[in-house]
Formats: sequence, C-alpha cells, structure tokens
Amino acid sequence: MITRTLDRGGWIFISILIAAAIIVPILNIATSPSSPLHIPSYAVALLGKYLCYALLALSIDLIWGYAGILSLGHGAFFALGGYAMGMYLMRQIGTRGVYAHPTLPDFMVFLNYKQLPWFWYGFDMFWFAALMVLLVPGLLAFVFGWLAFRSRVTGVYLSIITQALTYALMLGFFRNDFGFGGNNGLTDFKDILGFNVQAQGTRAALFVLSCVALGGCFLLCRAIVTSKLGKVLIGVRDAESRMRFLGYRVESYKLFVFVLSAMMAGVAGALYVPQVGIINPGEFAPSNSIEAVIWVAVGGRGTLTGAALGAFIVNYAKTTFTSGFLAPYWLFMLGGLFVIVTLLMPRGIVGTFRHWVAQRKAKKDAAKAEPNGAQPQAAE
Amino acid sequence: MLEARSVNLHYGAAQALRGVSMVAEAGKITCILGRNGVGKTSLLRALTGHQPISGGSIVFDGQEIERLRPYERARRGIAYVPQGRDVFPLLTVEENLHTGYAPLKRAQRYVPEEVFDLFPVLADMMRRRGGDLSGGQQQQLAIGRALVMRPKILLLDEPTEGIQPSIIKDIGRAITYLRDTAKMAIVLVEQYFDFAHELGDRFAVMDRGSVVFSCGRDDMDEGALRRALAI
Amino acid sequence: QETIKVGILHSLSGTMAISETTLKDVMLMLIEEQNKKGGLLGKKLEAVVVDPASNWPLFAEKARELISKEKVSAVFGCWTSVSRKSVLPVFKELNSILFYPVQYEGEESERNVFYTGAAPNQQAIPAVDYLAKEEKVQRWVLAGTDYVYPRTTNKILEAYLKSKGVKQEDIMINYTPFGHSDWQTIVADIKKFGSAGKKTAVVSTINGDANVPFYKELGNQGIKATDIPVVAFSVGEEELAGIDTKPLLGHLAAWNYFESIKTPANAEFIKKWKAFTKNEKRVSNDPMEAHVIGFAMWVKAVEKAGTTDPDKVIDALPGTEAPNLTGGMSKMLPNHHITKPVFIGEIKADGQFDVVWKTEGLVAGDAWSKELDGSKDLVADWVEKKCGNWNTKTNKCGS
Amino acid sequence: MTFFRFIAAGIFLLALSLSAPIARAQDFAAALADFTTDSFSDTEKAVTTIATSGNPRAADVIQALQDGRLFFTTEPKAVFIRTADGKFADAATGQAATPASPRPVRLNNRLRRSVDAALGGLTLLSPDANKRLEAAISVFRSRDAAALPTLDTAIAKETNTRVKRALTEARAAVILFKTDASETDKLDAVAVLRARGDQEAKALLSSLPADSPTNVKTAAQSAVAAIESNLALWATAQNAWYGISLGSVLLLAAIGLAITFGVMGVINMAHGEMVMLGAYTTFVVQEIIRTKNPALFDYSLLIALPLAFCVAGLVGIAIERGVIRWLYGRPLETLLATWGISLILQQAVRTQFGPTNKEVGNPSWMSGAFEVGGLTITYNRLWIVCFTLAVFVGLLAMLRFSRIGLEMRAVTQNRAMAASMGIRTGRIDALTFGLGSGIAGIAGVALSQIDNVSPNLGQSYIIDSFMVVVFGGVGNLWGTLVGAFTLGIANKFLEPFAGAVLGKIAILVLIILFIQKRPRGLFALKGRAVEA
Amino acid sequence: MEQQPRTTPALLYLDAITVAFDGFRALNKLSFTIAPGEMRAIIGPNGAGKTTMMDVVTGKTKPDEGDVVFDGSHDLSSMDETQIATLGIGRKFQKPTVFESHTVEDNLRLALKADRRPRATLFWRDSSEERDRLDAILTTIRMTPDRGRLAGALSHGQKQWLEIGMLLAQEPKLLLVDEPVAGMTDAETMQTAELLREINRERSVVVVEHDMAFVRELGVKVTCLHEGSVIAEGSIDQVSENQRVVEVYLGR
Ligand SMILES: Nc1ncnc2c1ncn2[C@@H]1O[C@H](COP(=O)(O)OP(=O)(O)OP(=O)(O)O)[C@@H](O)[C@H]1O
Ligand SMILES: Nc1ncnc2c1ncn2[C@@H]1O[C@H](COP(=O)(O)OP(=O)(O)OP(=O)(O)O)[C@@H](O)[C@H]1O
Ligand SMILES: [Mg+2]
Ligand SMILES: [Mg+2]
Repeated sequence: MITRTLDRGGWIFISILIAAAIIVPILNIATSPSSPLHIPSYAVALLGKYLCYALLALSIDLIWGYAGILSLGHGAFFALGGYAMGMYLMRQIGTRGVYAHPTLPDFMVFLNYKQLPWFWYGFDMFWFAALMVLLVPGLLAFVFGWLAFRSRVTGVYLSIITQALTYALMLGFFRNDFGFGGNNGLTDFKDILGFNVQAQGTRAALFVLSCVALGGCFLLCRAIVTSKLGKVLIGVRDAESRMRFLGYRVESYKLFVFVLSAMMAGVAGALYVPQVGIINPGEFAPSNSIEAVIWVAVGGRGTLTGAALGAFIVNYAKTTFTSGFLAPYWLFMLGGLFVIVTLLMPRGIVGTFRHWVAQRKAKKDAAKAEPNGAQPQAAE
Repeated sequence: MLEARSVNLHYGAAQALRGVSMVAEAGKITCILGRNGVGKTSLLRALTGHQPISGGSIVFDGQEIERLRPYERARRGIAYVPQGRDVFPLLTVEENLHTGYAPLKRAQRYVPEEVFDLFPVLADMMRRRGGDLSGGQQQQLAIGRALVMRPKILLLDEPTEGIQPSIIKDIGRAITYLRDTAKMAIVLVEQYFDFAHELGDRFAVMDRGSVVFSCGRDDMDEGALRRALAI
Repeated sequence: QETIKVGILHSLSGTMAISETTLKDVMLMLIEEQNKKGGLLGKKLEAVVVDPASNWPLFAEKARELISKEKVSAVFGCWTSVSRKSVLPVFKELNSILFYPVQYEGEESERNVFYTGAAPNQQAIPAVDYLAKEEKVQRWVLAGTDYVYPRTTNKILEAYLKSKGVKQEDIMINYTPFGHSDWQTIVADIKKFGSAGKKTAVVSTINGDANVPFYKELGNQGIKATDIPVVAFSVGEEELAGIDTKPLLGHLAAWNYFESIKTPANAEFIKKWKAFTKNEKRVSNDPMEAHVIGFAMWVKAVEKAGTTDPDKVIDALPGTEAPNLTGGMSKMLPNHHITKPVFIGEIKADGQFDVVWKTEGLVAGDAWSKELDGSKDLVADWVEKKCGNWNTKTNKCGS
Repeated sequence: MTFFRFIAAGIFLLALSLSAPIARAQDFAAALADFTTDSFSDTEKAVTTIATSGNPRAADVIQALQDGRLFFTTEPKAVFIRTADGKFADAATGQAATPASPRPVRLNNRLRRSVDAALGGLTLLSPDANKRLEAAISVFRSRDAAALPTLDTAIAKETNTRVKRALTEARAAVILFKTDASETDKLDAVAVLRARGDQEAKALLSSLPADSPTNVKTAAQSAVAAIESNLALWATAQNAWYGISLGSVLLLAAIGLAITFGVMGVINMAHGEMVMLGAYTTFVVQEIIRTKNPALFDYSLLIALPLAFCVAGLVGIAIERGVIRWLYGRPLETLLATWGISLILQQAVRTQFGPTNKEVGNPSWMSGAFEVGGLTITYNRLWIVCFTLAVFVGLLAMLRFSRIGLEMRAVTQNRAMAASMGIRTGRIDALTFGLGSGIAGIAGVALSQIDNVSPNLGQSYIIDSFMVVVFGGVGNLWGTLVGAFTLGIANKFLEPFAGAVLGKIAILVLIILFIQKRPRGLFALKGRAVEA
Repeated sequence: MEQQPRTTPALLYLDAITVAFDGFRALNKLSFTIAPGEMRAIIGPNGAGKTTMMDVVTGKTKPDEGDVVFDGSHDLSSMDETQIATLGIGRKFQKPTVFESHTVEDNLRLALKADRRPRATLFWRDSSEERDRLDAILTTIRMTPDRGRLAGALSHGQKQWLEIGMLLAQEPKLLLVDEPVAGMTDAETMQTAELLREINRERSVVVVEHDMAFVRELGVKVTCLHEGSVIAEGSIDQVSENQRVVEVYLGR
C-alpha cells in the first residue's frame, strides 16, 4: 500500500518527519541548554507551529492542486478546529481563572454571562472536543460544499464565496455576543489532558503529535491522489463537464475531498492552538487564508510535499525577517519572494524541481530515441 | 513571397519540425498535406510566430522575419486562420470582423464587400456573439476576419473541417478568387485530399516533422502523392 | 562589551502599525538617551526590535523569541488587549517583565506586567463626570468598536451613569466592526437620538481607523461640538494628524497627557522627540508618555535592585516614582498600575488639544472596576498579598 | 435639571436687561475685565452681561470671541480684538492698540453655546442673510423669549423666504414655551412646527410644558403623530440614499477591478494598493497646495484626479510589463504575484510617508450637507455618486465604442489570435491594466474624502471589491454597477434592524446563497460563447 | 406538466423539441426516433441544430418544449448529464475534449465502464481484464505508442481519435458522435467508418458528419436537419436527390 502510494519525494518527506519527531524532542529535553546541540523550547514551539501550517497547506493542496477547488477561506476550517480545541482548553482552566468561576470562563464572567451557553456543553471532555475538531469544520464544509457544488459554483465564484464565508465568520466571532470571547478570543490555557500546556514535555509531545498528524494526513492524501479517485479529481479540475458526460457524479467527488480537507485543516488548527496559546477571530481573516494558498503556490501546487515545504519556507522567512534590523523592511522581502517565485518558478519550488528532473530525463530519452527516429516524445 | 528554410521547432524536449523547407508564392496555392500529428499546424505556428523556432529561418518579402513577434508579422500582411477557428467568443460577429482593422490605415477600415459575398451568413448574424455560432459558421467568420486585414498571404489550417459541402465549395471558390483576383499567396493545410487536389498549385506532404514529398501541379504524379500520404 | 537588552514588541506592519510604530521610535529614543547618560549598571542598553505584524499569535511567538533567544531584561510593547492577552502566558512561563503603555479595560493584574496606561477609572469616568457637570449632558450615546475594551468601558459607564440617575432610555449603545467606514446610518441615528430636546453627548470608544470616517461624517452631517459633543478615549494627537480638524472643533478627548500641556518637562521631551525623529511635524501622545514613565521606572527599579533579574526588579518596581511629563510624580502601585492625572481636552484647529479640565492631583489606577459585578470584590496587591485577584469577601487569592 | 434652571436664569437676566439697556451700559467695561481671568465661568458671566448691555460694540466683541479673535493681557488687564489684517484693537473703544504678548480668550462647548445664543439675539437683524439664518436657528434652539420682539421686527422686515421660514419657526418655538402666550398663538405655533415636520420639531412638540392648554396639547399630539409618519417615510428615503451612496463607493472601488479582474482575468490583489496610491497622490497634491498656494485648495481634487490616474496607471503599467505579462493564462499565479506586489507597495508607502494616517481635507464644495425635505444629503457623498456614475458611463462608452476598447476585449479573450490579427497585444495589455489601475487611482481620490489615507486603505476595500465584481458577474460592467448598488442598498436597509456587524454578516450570507441560485453572478454571461 | 412516463419501442425518441436562445430557435419542433441497434447519420447545414440536438439528448441543454425519451421509459429532459451518461449514452464532442493533464492511457481508464462512485474509485485496483480492454482499445485507435503521452500534447486529430477511444471504453448503449472524421485523412475516414459499423453491431449510433463520402460509406439511414427541423429522411441517395437538401446543404 505505502510503496504504491509514495514516490521518492514522499519517502524523503516521511523520513524527515519521522527523524524530526524523534530527534527534536530528544535534543530539546535530553541535552543541556548550554550544549551546542540543544534545541530551545521556543524553537520547538516554532517548529510545531510550522507543522500545523504545513498541514493546513497540505489540506489546501489536496483540493486546489488536485480537484481545482481554490478555497480562499480555508482558514475558517483551521480556526474552527482551533476554537473547538480552545474551548476544551478553556474548560480545563476550571477555577484557576481570575474570577475563579467553576464553569464559566473568565470572559463570560466579565461579560455577565449567568450560565454556560449551550454550545459550550461537552467541551470539558477531551473526546468530545476532539470529535468536534473534526465534526464542526467537516459539517460546515459539507453544508457549504453541498450547496455550492450542487449548484455548480466554480472558479472564482467559488473562491470568492469561500472568502465571504470566512469573512462572515470573522465578523461573527469578533462580536462579543457570540460567546467565543470576541476579539480577544480564547487564551491563557493551563492544562491539556491533565498536563501543563507550558511544560517542556507537553510541548515536545505536541510537537511529535503534529509530526504524526502531518505524516498521517500526507499518507492519506497520497493514497487518495494516487488512486483512481485522484485521477478523477484531476479530470474534474481540467474538464469538469467532460467528467459529467462520462457519468461521474462530480459534486460527490468534490464534496468528499472538500470535507476531508476541511477536517484536516480542523486538525491543524486544533494542534496549533495549544502550541501558540491563543485562538482569536483574526485567524478567520481572509488574508490568512490567502496567505495559506500562497504557501501552496510557493511550494508547488499539486505536489503535496511542495505545499508543506512552502508553508515551512514562507513562515520561516517570516520569522527571520520580522526580527532585528530587517523588521521594518520584511514586507519587501516577503513580497519580493512571492513575485520572484512566480516569475522564476511558475510551478513552485517542488514543481519546478520535478519539471527540471523530468525534462532532463526526456532529453536523455530523446537523445537515445533519436537514431531510431521514434515519434517525438513530449515532456513530462 | 514566404519561404521557410530548414525550420526546426521544439515543444519542450520534443521536436515537432525537423528541417522543414517550403515556399509560398503570390498568386499560388500551396497545399500542405499529411496525417494527424505530423506537424502541419506546427509549421503554420512557426510561420505566424506563435511558436518560436529553434533553427532555420523564415523569409517574407525578402526579409528574415523569424525574430518578429506575431503581431508584427500580421502587420506585414500574414493572415492566419487557425485550426479550431479561434474566433473571439464574446465579441459579436461584427466586432470580430473589426478586429481585423488593427494593421489598416483609417481610410481602409471597412469590411470589404466580398467577405459578405463569400459568406452571406455572416451578414445575417452580425449581432450574434462569435462563440454562439455553430462550428461551421465560426469557420466562415474566421476566414472572413482574416480577409478584413487585406493580407498578402493567407495561411489556412484545415478550413473545411466541419463545413457543409455547399460552403466547402464556396470556400474553394473564395480561395481561387483570392488567388486569381487579389494575387494573394495562400498556404492551405488540408486533410481533405480532393479539395486540396482541386485547388493546389504546389503540394508538400509531411511526415514526422519533415517534408517527405513535394511537387507542383504541372509535374504532379497523383499516384506518388497519394502514396506519400498513405504511409 | 556586555549589554543589557531591552525588547520592543510593537507592530511595524499591518493594521496596528499606524499606532505602534511611534512607540517603537520613542523606545529607541529613550534607550539612546539612557546610553548617553552612561547606560545602566555600567552597561550599555541595547534595543531589540521585532515586528509582530499586527498578528496576535505572532506576538506570543515574538515575545518568546525576545525572552528566550535574545534574553532581554524587559519588554516594552503591545497595544491591543488581545496582543497583551496573547503574550501573557509567555511572560508568566518565562518570568519576564512587560510594560504595557496603552489605556485598557482593566480587570487584570499580572505579576509580570506593569500597566502604565490608564485604567477605566483614570479616563472614562472622569470624562463622563466632566460632561455631566460642565456640559450638563443628560443623554448619552456610548459608541464603540465591538471588542473587549469598548464593551467593558461601556458596561462600566452604563453602570456608573445609572447610579447617577440616568434612565435606560437616555442611553444608546452602539457597536461597529473594526475599520467600519460607512457611518451614515449611525451618525444619523445619533443625530436623531440627540434631537429629543435633552443635551446629548457621545462617548466614543471607537478604535483606530474607524475614527477618521466617523468624524468626517459627523462634520459633514453638520453635527457640531456645541450640538452633540463627542468625547473619545482613543483619539489623540497622532490620530488627529490624519484628519482635517476644522469640523471637529470643540469635540473632546480624555487622556492623561496632551502634547499641548505647557510644562518644562514636556517642552523638553517634545524638543528631543522632534530632533530624534528629524521631523518637525511629529506629534507626541499619551501612550508615548506612558512609555517614558514606564521606562524611567524600570531604570530606577533596576538601579535599586542592582540587577536586571526579573524577580528582583518586579519586587523593586512598586513604589517607584517617576516624573510624568505634565508636571506630576507618577508612582507604581502595588497593583502594578500607576497614578496619573486626567485631562479633558478640546480639539483645536491645529490638531492639538486645549485642556479644559483636569483632575485635582493624580488618580490611582484601579485594576478591578467597582462597577462590574465580577470585579467588585477583587483587589490586586503584589506587595503584601502577592496576588493579582485577591477576593476581599473570601479573603483568599483567586476564589 | 440644573441645566434648565440655568437657562431659565439666563433668559430671565436677558429679558430684564433688554428692557433696560441703558441702565446696564456702564457694566460693559466692567464685564470686559472678566475675560482676563482665564476662567470659563467668568467668561460666561462676561458674555451674558455684554450681550445684554446694549453697547454697540457688544456684537463685535462676541463675534470676535466666537471666531477666536478675542485676546487679553493680564498686565494691564485689557481685552483686544484682532482684526482680519492681524492688527489689534482695544475691545472697549475700538481703537488700534499694540498689546504685549496677548493670550486668546478660551472657549469650551458650553460657552460656545452661550455665545451662539447671545449672538443669535444680536444678529437677528444682521444685514447678512446667512447670519440671520444662523441666528434664527440658534434662537429656535435656545427658545429665548427675550428675543421675541426682535424676532417680530425681523419677520416683518424679512424678504428672504428661507430665512423668513426659519424666523417664523423660531418664533413658534419661543411662543410654545412661553407661559403667557395666548392659546391661539400656541395653536398657530403648533401648526408651524407641524409643517416643519422634522425630528427637532417633534422633540419640541412632545416636550411641551405640562401647564399648556389641553387644546394645544391635543394639537401637539396629532402633530407629533403626523410628523412621525412623515419621518418614517423620509427615513426610508434616507436609507435608500445611504444605500445609493454606499453603493457608489463600492462601485468606485470595484470598477477598476472590473477591468483588471473582470476583463483581463488577473486576480489583482494589488488593486487596493492602486486605490491607496490615488489617495496618497491627493494628499501630496494638497500638501503642495497648502505650502505653495492655499488659494487653490478648492481645486485640489480636480488637480489630483488626472495625477492620480497617471500615477496609479503608470504603476499599473509597470506591474503589467514587469510581472503580469509573464503570467497570462495562469490566472492563479497572478494571485500570488499581485499579493506580493501589494505587500511591497504597502510597505513602500509606509516607509515613504510613515505608518500614520495622512490628512486630506475636503474642499469647501465637498463639505457640509443640504436638506431635501427630511433628507440630509452630504455634499461629499453626492459628488461621489455623481463622479462614480460619470466614471462608469465613460468607461462603458470607451469599452463599447472605441477601437482600443474593442482591441482590449479581443486581446483578453484570445491573446494569440489577437496578435495574429495584428493587434499589438503587449501594448494593449499594458494599457488595459494601466486603465484599470488608473481608475482605481481616481477612486482613491474620491475615497480620500470619506476614509483614512493610510497604508492600509487598500486592504479595506479589496474584499468588498471582489465581492461586488463577482456578485455582479465577472466580465460585465453593468453587473458590477447593479451589484454594487444592490449590495449598498441591501446593507443600508439591514443596518437599522441588525446593526452594522450583523447587517454585514447577513449580506455576506446572502451573497453566498445568491451565488447558489446564479452560479455566475447577477448578470451572468450565458450561452456557448462562455464555455468555449 | 401532466407528462406520464411514456414507453416507446424506440431507443431514443425525440418529440417536438424546441430550443430557443434569446428568441432564436436553434431547434424547432424537432422529432425523430432511433430504433435499438440502429445507426443513423445526421447531416444538415452549419447551424442547423445538430450539435444542439446532441446537447439536448445528453442533458447539457434543457429543451424549452418537447419530450426526449430514452430506452422506452427514461425522460431525459428531467435528468442531469451524469444520470444520462449512467443510463448509457456516450458522446463525442465536435471540438475534441480530453483530459489534458492525464496520459492517453489514463484518459481511457477514466472512461472505462466501471463503478463511478467515489468509494469504488478510491479503492480501485488495476485488473488484468481492464488492462486487456485498454490494450484492445489502444490498438483500435492506433495509439499504443502514445499511451504514456499527455493528452494535452496531442495534435488535433490525435485528440479526435482519443475521444473516440474513450467513447468505446464507456460501452454505452447509444453513441452520439459529432463530426468524428473532421481533420482525418481519407484513409482514416474509411477506417473510422469501419470502426463505427463494428460498434454498431452491439450498440446504437448517431453520427453527425459533413463528409458525404463518409456518410455514404456508412450506408445507413440519413436524416437531414435544417433550421432546427427535419427536412428529409431516407437513404443517402434519396436524401441527396432531395431538392431542398441540395439547395440548402449540398450545393450545386
Ligand atoms: N503544445 C504542444 N506541446 C507538446 N507537443 C505538441 C504540442 N502541440 C503539438 N505537439 C506535438 O507535435 C506534433 C505535431 O503536431 P501538429 O499539431 O503540428 O500536428 P498536425 O500535423 O497539425 O496534426 P493534425 O492534422 O492532427 O492537426 C504532434 O506529435 C503533437 O503531439
Ligand atoms: N447559446 C447559444 N446562444 C445563441 N445561439 C446559439 C447558442 N447555441 C447555438 N446557437 C445557434 O443555434 C444554431 C444551431 O447551432 P448548432 O451548433 O446546433 O449547429 P450545428 O448543426 O451543430 O452546426 P455545425 O455543423 O456548424 O456544427 C446556430 O445558428 C447557433 O448560432
Ligand atoms: Mg493540425
Ligand atoms: Mg455542430
């Protein structure tokens, strides 16, 4: 199964993830801070965050790269997953909040809530929250996708209404009356499953978990795109109506990957929240979703590994550029990076690399085939 | 008038033309024949500049034009009717015709009467959008549009494809008319042998990216031609 | 040579750059000045600037980077409440010091944070008092951007007004989204609300960019300060620099500092600021002063403690005094808030404020508001009780 | 409460003093001294006294106070008026003087109101019609019974119908609250106010003194009811107008995008920044005018318009030639590149002009409002609506009827084929993108009149713009027009019920649902041509 | 309306179909039937409505009036493209449409008759039967050497062939073929005619073509459309004798 699923890039990717999942926690916990090999906790948190972003990018690549659904609102599913996890973490605070209310989170006391709103019930249980992490984004994606795909909303129209979706959610979550902490969102978490979220061990565990989630989702995506379903998706991307005339129910296929991708984004959000310590409506901002799409484009659309790589590179660039003397100019660098990547590497980093390899191979083949006068072979 | 000299053309690593040479003369119809995928369209794309060539040269009116951009070649008088018609789908028929004004002087900016004489259906459909026309109507529009440019040379890529028999005859008459009256050079890519055979002054048969057989009407050996085609 | 590092955590890009960039510049100036005076504890100070880009999780990440990677001794930063909330756990976990310079909704006191901006009782309540007393206002519009600061402030004000006998129907509360730009309907509503025959005023907690179109619409719909005055808590010199102030004459703002206040300290500061930024037009404002005070306090506390060790400095800070720019001596209180004077200023044509009223002496900042149910029993005291939310009913920390 | 008592006291004082002006004449000089203490309450006292002193210089002094031209010195205690040419004159005598370091007499809002009221009484007979109008309005507000005799004289003399109506209304307001007025007078007054029919009239009528005659009360009640239904009608009209004006802002912001995105298919994320560049051009123009030639200020927008078009247009052309042209046929990559460009432009502006808002003033013809019945129409919105429609019509005509418009459409539909027709595709592409950007630039000029001019300006419009274009139907200018106005009007009718935030959310949800019904927008292009 | 699912012996039954675009009637009360196992050639001037007729049958365009009944009882006008395709109607487009970023082989594989539901495709396995079918089809369309090439890189005529191959792979009951020999050489045209006749042994075929030699070669009943209605029907000789047909279509 796995052998069929993974190409060489995939193997490298999975190996790196496994190595990171083992080495990073060891270097973080088992080495002394003065040792040159030591990885400081903040770096672990940072890497963990990148992993979550990579997972988000992966989920976008699945629908955009393979099914041609450009969602400019995928941040919404990420944020919803994050909120589900955040609600669990809030409920875990218990009486340790400033107002020491047994059930109500601080912001509710603050806003004069007398009792817990109904949609907060159950979030004190981890399994429930974990379920919601998948279910809430999945359900929203299902309803939204069902409506949109059935009415054959495609292309930019779809992109723009996904944007409208996340924008509407952002405005909603910004409202204090909404019951999710308004602009401040959810923060000041204490425990997850009884472990202190700040503790080094917990952080390492969350990091490993993120590696596992990313690796698992990657395998899942690979399995999908290498199956016949993957070919159907590409068919849908390139000539949707032709697919219909072949008898494929296009909307079911789209709905399937869309919901799956939303769930993956939800998982990414859920892992993200305990690692960065806050979830707020800013995550719904359309610009966040657009940025996530850009990670995919930078890494290479339709390559999966590229999506993850793009998320890493762009965010790493962001982290480095926003500190020190570069700080006032970092937007120049980031903007420049995007322009240069599009101009010089239209297929994204991984895509360009693959193209280059394929082209070299084709040239070699062509050179070999030449004497026999075979039919000219196309690239790729 | 237009001459290709051992033109090479690549799509990425794949070579589609291998040292193709051909000549189109004013007042002559040059037919290019060949099976599917042998490079006929590629040759026309090389001549019009849509695909850069990787070797050889193209000479038009005594000047090398292989470096010129497509619009510059069009302005010098090379008109192109592509395979698949490529009418502007959202422009009306009338506007489609008017796009041919670009290389013209202001005084010449009108649609010549003969366009409507040749394709009366266009006159009936002036307000309809190009993309809404039926396949055959689009083909007629594409030829008509090329004529608006008053070209010196007309490159036609399978103009009979999808056209009803009576109009094929009309197109045939039109081509002859343009050759004889306007002294236009015409390059005709065709699969429909009888049509080409009837019109052509020169013939070139292509296979796998090269010209494998060529002859003129006078020294034509129909058997050899058919044989070259059948490989 | 070894330096003492000071972190500066203000957004230089994104929506908040409008306000926060100036604070970064002030900090750079203060640090440069301190270095000219010979540094601190015999070492030079070194500013470490990062850009959290108006992105709240990035604030936390950058705070972490400043403390663990750069090993800064203290951080001056944040503007919005959410950015502060986002970095709080980091400061607690890594035990460092944050100076927070902006007026905020209160209801918080953390061991690692020092609040040099105004608490609600240092800005909102005096402003309302002024309007009721001086302008005889009887009808109130509480207009704000929909987030925690305006919500809390309005809640406090509503409770306060009602305790003064204002009826519910004489209070209109309105919230708008961030960056709201089409104010036609709301301004018309305010106009309508204000034409009921009773003197009406608007208490505005409208934030940031939304102010410009709001004031423009007010001006265009012909609402003058003499008809319906607006008192704002988020509009300072910096914001006015971006508005054509002619139609705004007479509208009010409540702050703890105005650039127009004539004291030697202020004149000196303004001169230095203009020289430092090489820009004659740069204005100064309240949060800048808060950083000036906070920085001076930190320097004193470090000198007193003889070290930059956070625990020692945190203990040394309460009780530290530093002169504010308006002629008084501000003091760090055990609840980690400071004492400040409160001024009401009217907008003048040149984009400055004319101080029309001020409190007698300095007002001590309350971490917890008496007007709010959840907060009324809480006090913060990091000196005696070592607790930020001491419950006076149960006499316990936290519950 | 105290406020009323205070007013009553004031009225009483005024009444008393007007009846015996001469007796108070000598107070004038004494009152002037009160200005020198720099205390609001003393100033207030001085204003009241001076207003009632009957001194011929009273109006001058109070006018000077209102205009901020009244100065004082403490050593010696003296008060001066600064004249228009910057010279000083002694307030008491009117003779030229040269005071040493005079300080302005300060005002606060309460004082300003007293000054207005005082001036109202004093300027009811002013030769300047505008002043009379203002005076009438301030008497209407203060309901100052003392002004009644002057009002009557003024009404008798008045020829200007507008001023006359204002004066009559002011008189009605006074009479209604005057305890000793006759019932018929009061009923007349109710009728006058009923005819005025606005919010203020309603407020007056519903806050009638408790001791008014029953007849008057019932008349007032029915008047209030009539005004209310009238107002409800106007409120609808008002909402419609707000909707139109919001719609025109949306249209203006979106119309450039309708070209770069709708016609050319470039997902132009830098569109907002083009708007921003236009706004900054306006700022720079005004800045130069302010320093070089303030007299031109009213023309600043007219000067800025072509400049903004050029600036944004040239930047657009540069972007097209430098980046976009390599990306045709790959629309999604344009998203990535233009996003990068928008970051760069934002930061460039931030570095150049600083991160803070920049002041862009409204020229006088764009300031203020006028009323049509119960409708307040602000000039800036009105001009923006007109301007937007003009831009729209111009653009439409250009695309439809000009050669270049035809070539633009041909090129964007099939670039290769257009080249074969001899169309200079490169130039047309650059021009089209430049045109879209330039129009965004002039949108920036207009938006600078109602919004912030900051590096973030563009960001706040980009989402709305895309929404409008897509809602209306990509590639159809009429769709953009109708889309913008539909969204604007829907928004403004929802806002009163749902509030600004929920209203906006509702609109977004409606858009999402609407697209399900019409998956290609309001004015979808139909037929084979589209699928081809 | 009060339409009952009607049953007809015909495989495809078109009754009084009218389709109008902005008032222009592309189809005007068009009626004809195709019997099971029949092959029918349809000719007619450009713009007569032939492609539109196929659009109506395959669900791409909804008729304004009239009934389309398939296989006795299925009312096509109430179904969408997918349902119609699942019923067993395959179509080749006038402008060849293939999946450009798939290889020739994958194009055919996607078209192969199989369970089309997502679950089935997700867990799909390559089977030797399927491979044999593919090989057979590739041989038939003479594209075996091109099987690994991307369809996007094929020439116009090659795409035509590939699309015919996809149609074969689908194994439909009824094939609608729009101008299959456009752009083919004479020899290929004859081969295609041969191929269609072979297909016709098991399936019904509707061919639209302008190439009279090809139609003649097919040797089946011919229907001539004009302005959206049938103007002549019968053997090729009968039809080409028809005055109207000569006038509007064949020319003199
Ligand atoms: N864009 C392209 N990329 C790669 N290969 C291409 C491309 N276009 C054509 N080819 C290949 O180049 C060769 C020549 O193609 P061309 O279109 O010139 O053939 P043709 O003679 O016009 O055929 P037909 O009669 O089918 O139109 C073919 O093998 C084709 O597959
Ligand atoms: N969406 C549309 N809008 C307007 N007119 C249309 C539309 N679709 C088709 N038509 C018109 O309907 C008529 C019939 O078109 P159709 O494509 O069915 O013809 P056809 O018989 O297939 O012709 P050809 O042999 O040239 O392919 C044509 O005149 C065409 O212009
Ligand atoms: Mg070809
Ligand atoms: Mg057809």
